[in-house]
Amino acid sequence: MIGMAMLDLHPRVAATTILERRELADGVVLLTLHAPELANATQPGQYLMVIPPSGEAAATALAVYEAEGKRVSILFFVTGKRTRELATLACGDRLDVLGPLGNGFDCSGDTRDVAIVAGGVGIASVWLCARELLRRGAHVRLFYGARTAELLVDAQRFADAGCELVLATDDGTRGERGFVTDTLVRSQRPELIYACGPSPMLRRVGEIASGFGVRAQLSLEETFGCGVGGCWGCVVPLSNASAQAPSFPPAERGGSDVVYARICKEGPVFWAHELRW
Amino acid sequence: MIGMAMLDLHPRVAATTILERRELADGVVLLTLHAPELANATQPGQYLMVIPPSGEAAATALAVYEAEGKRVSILFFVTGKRTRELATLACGDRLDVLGPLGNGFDCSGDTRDVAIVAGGVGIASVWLCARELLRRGAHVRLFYGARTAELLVDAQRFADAGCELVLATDDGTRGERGFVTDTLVRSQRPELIYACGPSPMLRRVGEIASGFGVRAQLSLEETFGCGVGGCWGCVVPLSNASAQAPSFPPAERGGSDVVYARICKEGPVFWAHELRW
Amino acid sequence: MNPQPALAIKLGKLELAFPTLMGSGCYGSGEEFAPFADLSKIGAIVLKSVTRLPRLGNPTPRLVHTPAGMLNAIGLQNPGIEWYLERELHKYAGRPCKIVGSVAGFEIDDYAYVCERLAARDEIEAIELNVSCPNVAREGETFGCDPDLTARVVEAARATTNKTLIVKLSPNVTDIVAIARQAENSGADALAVINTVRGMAIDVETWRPRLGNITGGLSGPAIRPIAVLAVYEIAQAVSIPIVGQGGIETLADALEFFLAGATAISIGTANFTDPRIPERLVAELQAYLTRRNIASIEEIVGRAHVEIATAHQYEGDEG
Amino acid sequence: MNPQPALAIKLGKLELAFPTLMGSGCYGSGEEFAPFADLSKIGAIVLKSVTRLPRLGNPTPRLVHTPAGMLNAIGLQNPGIEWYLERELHKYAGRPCKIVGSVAGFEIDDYAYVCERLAARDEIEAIELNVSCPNVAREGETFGCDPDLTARVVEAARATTNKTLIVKLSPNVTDIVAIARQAENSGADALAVINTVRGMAIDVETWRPRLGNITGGLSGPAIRPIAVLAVYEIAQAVSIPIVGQGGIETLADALEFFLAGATAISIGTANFTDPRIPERLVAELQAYLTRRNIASIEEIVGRAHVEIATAHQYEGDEG
Ligand SMILES: Cc1cc2nc3c(=O)[nH]c(=O)nc-3n(C[C@H](O)[C@H](O)[C@H](O)COP(=O)(O)OP(=O)(O)OC[C@H]3O[C@@H](n4cnc5c(N)ncnc54)[C@H](O)[C@@H]3O)c2cc1C
Ligand SMILES: Cc1cc2nc3c(=O)[nH]c(=O)nc-3n(C[C@H](O)[C@H](O)[C@H](O)COP(=O)(O)OP(=O)(O)OC[C@H]3O[C@@H](n4cnc5c(N)ncnc54)[C@H](O)[C@@H]3O)c2cc1C
Ligand SMILES: Cc1cc2nc3c(=O)[nH]c(=O)nc-3n(C[C@H](O)[C@H](O)[C@H](O)COP(=O)(O)O)c2cc1C
Ligand SMILES: Cc1cc2nc3c(=O)[nH]c(=O)nc-3n(C[C@H](O)[C@H](O)[C@H](O)COP(=O)(O)O)c2cc1C
Ligand code: FES
Ligand code: FES
Repeated sequence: MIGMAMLDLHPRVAATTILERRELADGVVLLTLHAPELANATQPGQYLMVIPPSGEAAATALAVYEAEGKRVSILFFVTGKRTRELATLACGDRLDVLGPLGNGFDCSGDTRDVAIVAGGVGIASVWLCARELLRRGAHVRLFYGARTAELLVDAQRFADAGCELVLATDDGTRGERGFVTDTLVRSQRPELIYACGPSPMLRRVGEIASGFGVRAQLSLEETFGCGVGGCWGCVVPLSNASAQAPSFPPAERGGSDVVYARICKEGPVFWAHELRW
Repeated sequence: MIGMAMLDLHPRVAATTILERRELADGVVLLTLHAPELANATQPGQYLMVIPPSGEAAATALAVYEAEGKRVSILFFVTGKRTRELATLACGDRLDVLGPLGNGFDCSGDTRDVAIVAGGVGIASVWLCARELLRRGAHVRLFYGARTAELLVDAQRFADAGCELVLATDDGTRGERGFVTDTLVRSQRPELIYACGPSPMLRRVGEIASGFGVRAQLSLEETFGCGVGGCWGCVVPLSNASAQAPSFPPAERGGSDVVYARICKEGPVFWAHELRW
Repeated sequence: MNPQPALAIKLGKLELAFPTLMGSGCYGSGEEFAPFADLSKIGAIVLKSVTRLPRLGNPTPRLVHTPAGMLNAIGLQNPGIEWYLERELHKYAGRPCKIVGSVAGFEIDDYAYVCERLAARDEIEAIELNVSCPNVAREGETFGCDPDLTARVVEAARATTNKTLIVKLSPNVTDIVAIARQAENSGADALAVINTVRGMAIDVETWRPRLGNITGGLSGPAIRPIAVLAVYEIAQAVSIPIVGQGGIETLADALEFFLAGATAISIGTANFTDPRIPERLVAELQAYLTRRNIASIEEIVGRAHVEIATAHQYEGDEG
Repeated sequence: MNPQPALAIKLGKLELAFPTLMGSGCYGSGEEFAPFADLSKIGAIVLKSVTRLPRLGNPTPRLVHTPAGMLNAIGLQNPGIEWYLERELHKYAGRPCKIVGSVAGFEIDDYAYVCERLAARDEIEAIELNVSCPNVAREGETFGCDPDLTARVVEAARATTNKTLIVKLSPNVTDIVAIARQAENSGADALAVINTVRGMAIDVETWRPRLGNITGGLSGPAIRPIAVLAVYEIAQAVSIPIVGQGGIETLADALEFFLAGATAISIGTANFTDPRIPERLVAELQAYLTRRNIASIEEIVGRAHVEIATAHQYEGDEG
C-alpha cells in the first residue's frame, strides 16, 4: 500500500503445496497453492519471490493473483528459464516462496469511479485490487490489453465480479485493435487509475492520468536480484520528497531531489506523479 | 575393435525416438530407442554421445547396451545434471545422438574360455560383447560387482543367455562380499579378459591379467569433451608402439615412447599391457 | 561422541561464530533478510559500501541474468558517510551477528576519511576496503588493479583504525597475487577474494547494452572456478586469512574454497536464489566435519595444495 | 524478394563464405566432426595449436565441467611442427572450408619458426598466434599478458608471412585493450577475442584439484559476458576485425558478439553440446538478417556502441 511503507505485513518463507495447475492459454500457467498464512496476509498488489525448486537460478518475482481462504494463486507467462521450470510443476509438488512482499495498491479511499489498466501478464497484479474496490462499492472499469485474444486470460472473472470491461488486442482479434491506453485516453475521466503492465504502457498511463488531472498508482517491473530490498538492483528514480523515497539526503544536504527507490521494497506500486523516469 | 582403428563404422547424427523407459533400480534408467541405423552398425563396446534435449550442457557419453533389430538401448545411473535430464524423458520423446563411436571390444578371436569383468554401470558396455562371444561358442564367465544387490541390474539376462555368473557386492547383500576383482583373482585363469568399470577396478584387472599371463581388453572412462576426437581432453597414456597410438613422433625423432591416446577415438577399449597409466 | 566441530574462526581481531559472511551489496543491512533467515546462524554481514559523498548510483537497468550468474552495476548508491552515520547506522546495533562496514572511494583521502569515521562507531566490528568495484565511472577500480595504489590505500586506511581491516581484491588484473602481497605488506588483516568480474550483455532486440551503465560485474556460479583459483594462488603467497567468495551455493562449493585456502567464505548472489542457503551451509558444514571426524573447520583450510604431477614429462614438455 | 543477405566477411586477406570459425583445440582438424556437421557451411576451422617441439600435453584429468562451462588443461599436446607438416597437414587439403593454422610457443624464435614453416604450406590460408594459452607451465601465457612481449611476438611472426595473421588475446590481464592496440600496431590483421579465463576446481571427495594440471582455462556460456565486454571495448580501440568468442551457442549469443563489434565469431565448446550448432547458427543468422531486411552481416557489426546514459547525475556522482 503506497504511502504506508512501514506497515508490518509479516513476510516469511512459506512452504506451499500445489493444489491445482491450469494452462489458461498456450504458455500461460495458473498455479494454485496451499498457503494459509499468505492467503490471510496478502494485500492487493503484493508479490512473492518464488524459490526455484532446482536451486539453479535466482528466485522469481510473481504477483499474488488470487488469495482466498487457505489458497493463493500465481499466474505467469512462460518467458524464460525460470518460468519454464515453474511450468513443469504438478499437483502435490512443493513450492517454497517468500512473501507477501512489497507495498501494493492503496484501495483505502472512497473513490467511486476507478479505472484499472492491465497489460498482458499485468492482469495478475490487479485482481485483488479490483475485488477490494468492488467490495468497497466502487464502479470499476477494467481496461485490459494483450497481444491477441487468446492472451486476454481470465477477463470473464472480472466481468462476473462486476467490472466493466474495455478490451484491446494488438491484432484486433478481440476488443479494440491497438493499445489499451488508446481506449483509456478516449474514455471518460475516472477519479483514480490503477495500472500494471509493461513500462511503456505505464508511462503512457501516467501521461494520460496527468492529462485527466487525476492520480495514478502504477505497479512497476524491473529485473530483480534479491527481491527483498537488499541489493538496490531493481530501482526507479523517484522524487526525494515522496513519502516512499528511501533515506537519502536532499539537495540542500549534499544529496539530490531525485533518488532511486527500490521497486521491490518501496514499491512495486508508486504514484505516477512522483516518478522521475 | 581394438587393433582395427581405421574400420569405417559410419558414425552419424541419429534422431531417435524413445520406445521404452524402465527404471531397473533406484536411479538406474534403461531407455530403448528406435534407431535402425545405429542398431545395425554398432559393434560391442561402442558408445553414443547423447545430445541434451535442453541444449544446456555437454553431450554425454553412454555405451550402447543392447542393439537388436531397429532398437538400441542405453542404461545409465543418475549421477549428475545430464543424466538427471535424460531420466526425465518419456516414451515418444525425441533424443538425438552421435554414433556409433569409438573402437570397442575385439571379439574376433576363437578364444574358448573368457572372463568378462563388469563393475557398476560398466555392465552397460559388455552385453553386446558377451552376446557375441557366446554366439561364437565361447564359455563366458561374467564377474559382476556393484555396491549393493539392487544395483546388480540385469544380471539375469546374462545368465539366461548362457554366461556363468560370479557376483560380488561391497556390502555382501548378494554374491561375495568385497571387490569383484577379488573373485576374479581367486578364479581359474581364463584365456582372455574383457572389462569395463571404474578405473581402480580396471587397473586391478590389468594386474590380475598379467599375473595370469593373459591379455585383457579394458574399456576406459574419463570426462569427455567433444567425444569424437577433436579436443584431446579424454586421454590416457599409452605405449607409442601400440597399434592404437595416435600419430606422435617416437623418442628417436624427438618425441616420446609414451603418448596420450584419446579414449573417445583410439579407445574406449585398450589392451591393458599397452597402457602406461 | 565427539564434541561439535568448531566453526568459529578469526579474521585479525574479528572473532566470528561461523565462517560465513554475507557479501557486501548483496545483503543490505541484514534487516531486509531477517524475516527469511536466522541472522544468529551467520558469521557477519558486510554492509553495502559507503562513500564520502552521497551517490545516486547507476542508471537502470542495473541487473541482468546471465548463464549461471548475473551482472550488476549498482554504482555504489549510498547516502554518503554523514547521513549514513546519522540516520542509518544506529539501526544495526543489536543484530545477532557481527557487522562489517564496507568503504569505497575515489581518492586515497576519501578512503581514509570514511574508514576513520565508520570504524569509530561501536556498531561496526571490522572494515572491508572495497578497492575493486567495477561499476563506477572513474578510477574506482584502478586502486585494486595497481599494486602501488593498493598499498597506499591500505596504508592510509590502516592508519585510521585498529579494527580488523579486510581488503577486497579485484579479479580483473594480470597478477592478483602481487596485489594480495601488497595488501598484506601494507597492513591488511585479511583479504576478500574475489569481487565481481567485469562483463557486459547486449539486448539483441534493441541492439543496446542491457545495463544502464553498459558494463557490470559478473557474480554467481559462473565465476566460481575463477574465484577458487585466486584463493588457491593467494593462499600460497600470503599468511593473512582469506574470505573466499564467488558463486558459493552448496556445501561442495563452500568446501572448494576452504580447501583452496579460505578461512571464511562469503555468500552473495546465492541469497537471491534462497535466503536460507547461509544457514543451511553452516548446518551442512557442521555435519560434514562431524562425519569426517574433523575437529574444526580450520583443519581443512588449504588442504588441496599439491604439486603438479610430472608423470610422463620429457624434453619437448619442458617448454 | 530481396537477395539473400551476405554472410561473407574478410579477415585481412582471408575471405570467408561464413563469419564462423571453429575454435582452435575444440574442432580437431575438422575430420573428427565431418560425420556430424556440414563443413561446407562453416567459414574456417582453426587447427589445434602446434609448437616447435613435440609436446605430450598435461597429465589427466584434462577436463572438468563447471556451471555453464568447462575447464580444460590440454597443455598443447601436439607432435611438433616437423612431424605435423610431414604426417598430418596433407590430410587437410580439400576440406570444403578454409583452414587456419594455430601457432603456440615459448620463445619469440619458436613462434617465428613455426609460423614460417606452417604459413609456407598451401593447406593453410591464415595463421592464428596463440599468445594466450593458460595451460602451460612456463611463460606460455606471459606473451599475451604483456603488451611489449605481444608486440615482439607479433612482429616476429609478421615478418615470416603475408598471409592473414590473427592474434588471439588472453582475458587474464588488467588491460586487454592495451594489448589489442599493440597487436594491431605490430602488424596483426585481426584479433581473436577471447581465449579461456584461468580457473580451477577442487574435488571435495579427494581434496585434490580436479585437473591434472591444477589450473585450467574456463570456456562456455559462463564466460560470455566477459568476452562480449572485451570485444566491445577492443572494437572501439582498433580498426582491424575481431573474431569474437567465448560461450556462443545460440543466435542471440552470436548477435551479441556482432553487435559488440566482432566481424566474425568462433565456436568452441558449443560443439561439445551439439556439432550441428555451427550450421544452425549460419542458417539462423541468414534468416535473422532476411527478416530484419539487413543486406549483410557487416551492417550490424558494432551497432551496440552507445554513450553511458547520464540521467540524474549530480555532484556526488562525479566520483
Ligand atoms: C513485482 C513483480 C511482479 C511480477 N509478477 C508477475 C506475474 O504475476 N506473472 C508473470 O508472468 N510475471 C511477473 N513478473 C515478471 C517475472 O518476474 C519475469 O518475467 C521473470 O523474469 C520471468 O523469469 P524467466 O526466467 O522465466 O524469464 P526472463 O527473466 O524473461 O528470461 C529472459 C531470459 O533470461 C534468462 N534468465 C532469466 N533469469 C535467469 C537466471 N536466474 N539464470 C539464468 N538465466 C536466466 C532466461 O533463460 C531467458 O533467456 C513480475 C515481476 C515483478 C518485478
Ligand atoms: C565411453 C563411455 C561410456 C559410458 N557409458 C556409460 C553408460 O553406459 N552408462 C552410464 O551411466 N554412464 C556411462 N558413462 C559415464 C557417463 O558418461 C558419465 O557418468 C557422465 O558424466 C554422466 O553425466 P552427469 O552430468 O549426469 O553426471 P556427472 O558428470 O557425474 O556429474 C558430476 C557433476 O558434474 C556436473 N556436471 C557434469 N556435466 C556438466 C555439464 N556439462 N555442465 C554443468 N555441470 C555438469 C553435474 O551437475 C554433477 O554435479 C560412460 C562414459 C564413457 C566415457
Ligand atoms: C547486486 C550486487 C551488489 C554488490 N555490491 C557490492 C558492493 O557494494 N561492494 C562490494 O564490495 N561488493 C559488492 N558486490 C560483490 C559481492 O559482495 C561479492 O563479492 C560477489 O558478488 C561475488 O560473490 P557471489 O558470487 O557469492 O555473489 C555486489 C554483488 C552483487 C551481486
Ligand atoms: C578443450 C579445449 C581446448 C582448447 N585448445 C586451444 C588451443 O590449443 N589453442 C587455442 O588458441 N585455443 C584453445 N582453446 C580455446 C578455444 O579455441 C576458445 O577460444 C575458447 O574455448 C572460448 O570459446 P568457447 O567458449 O566457444 O569454447 C581450447 C578450448 C577448449 C575448450
Ligand atoms: S531486487 Fe534487491 S533491492 Fe530490489
Ligand atoms: S573427448 Fe574430445 S578428444 Fe576425446
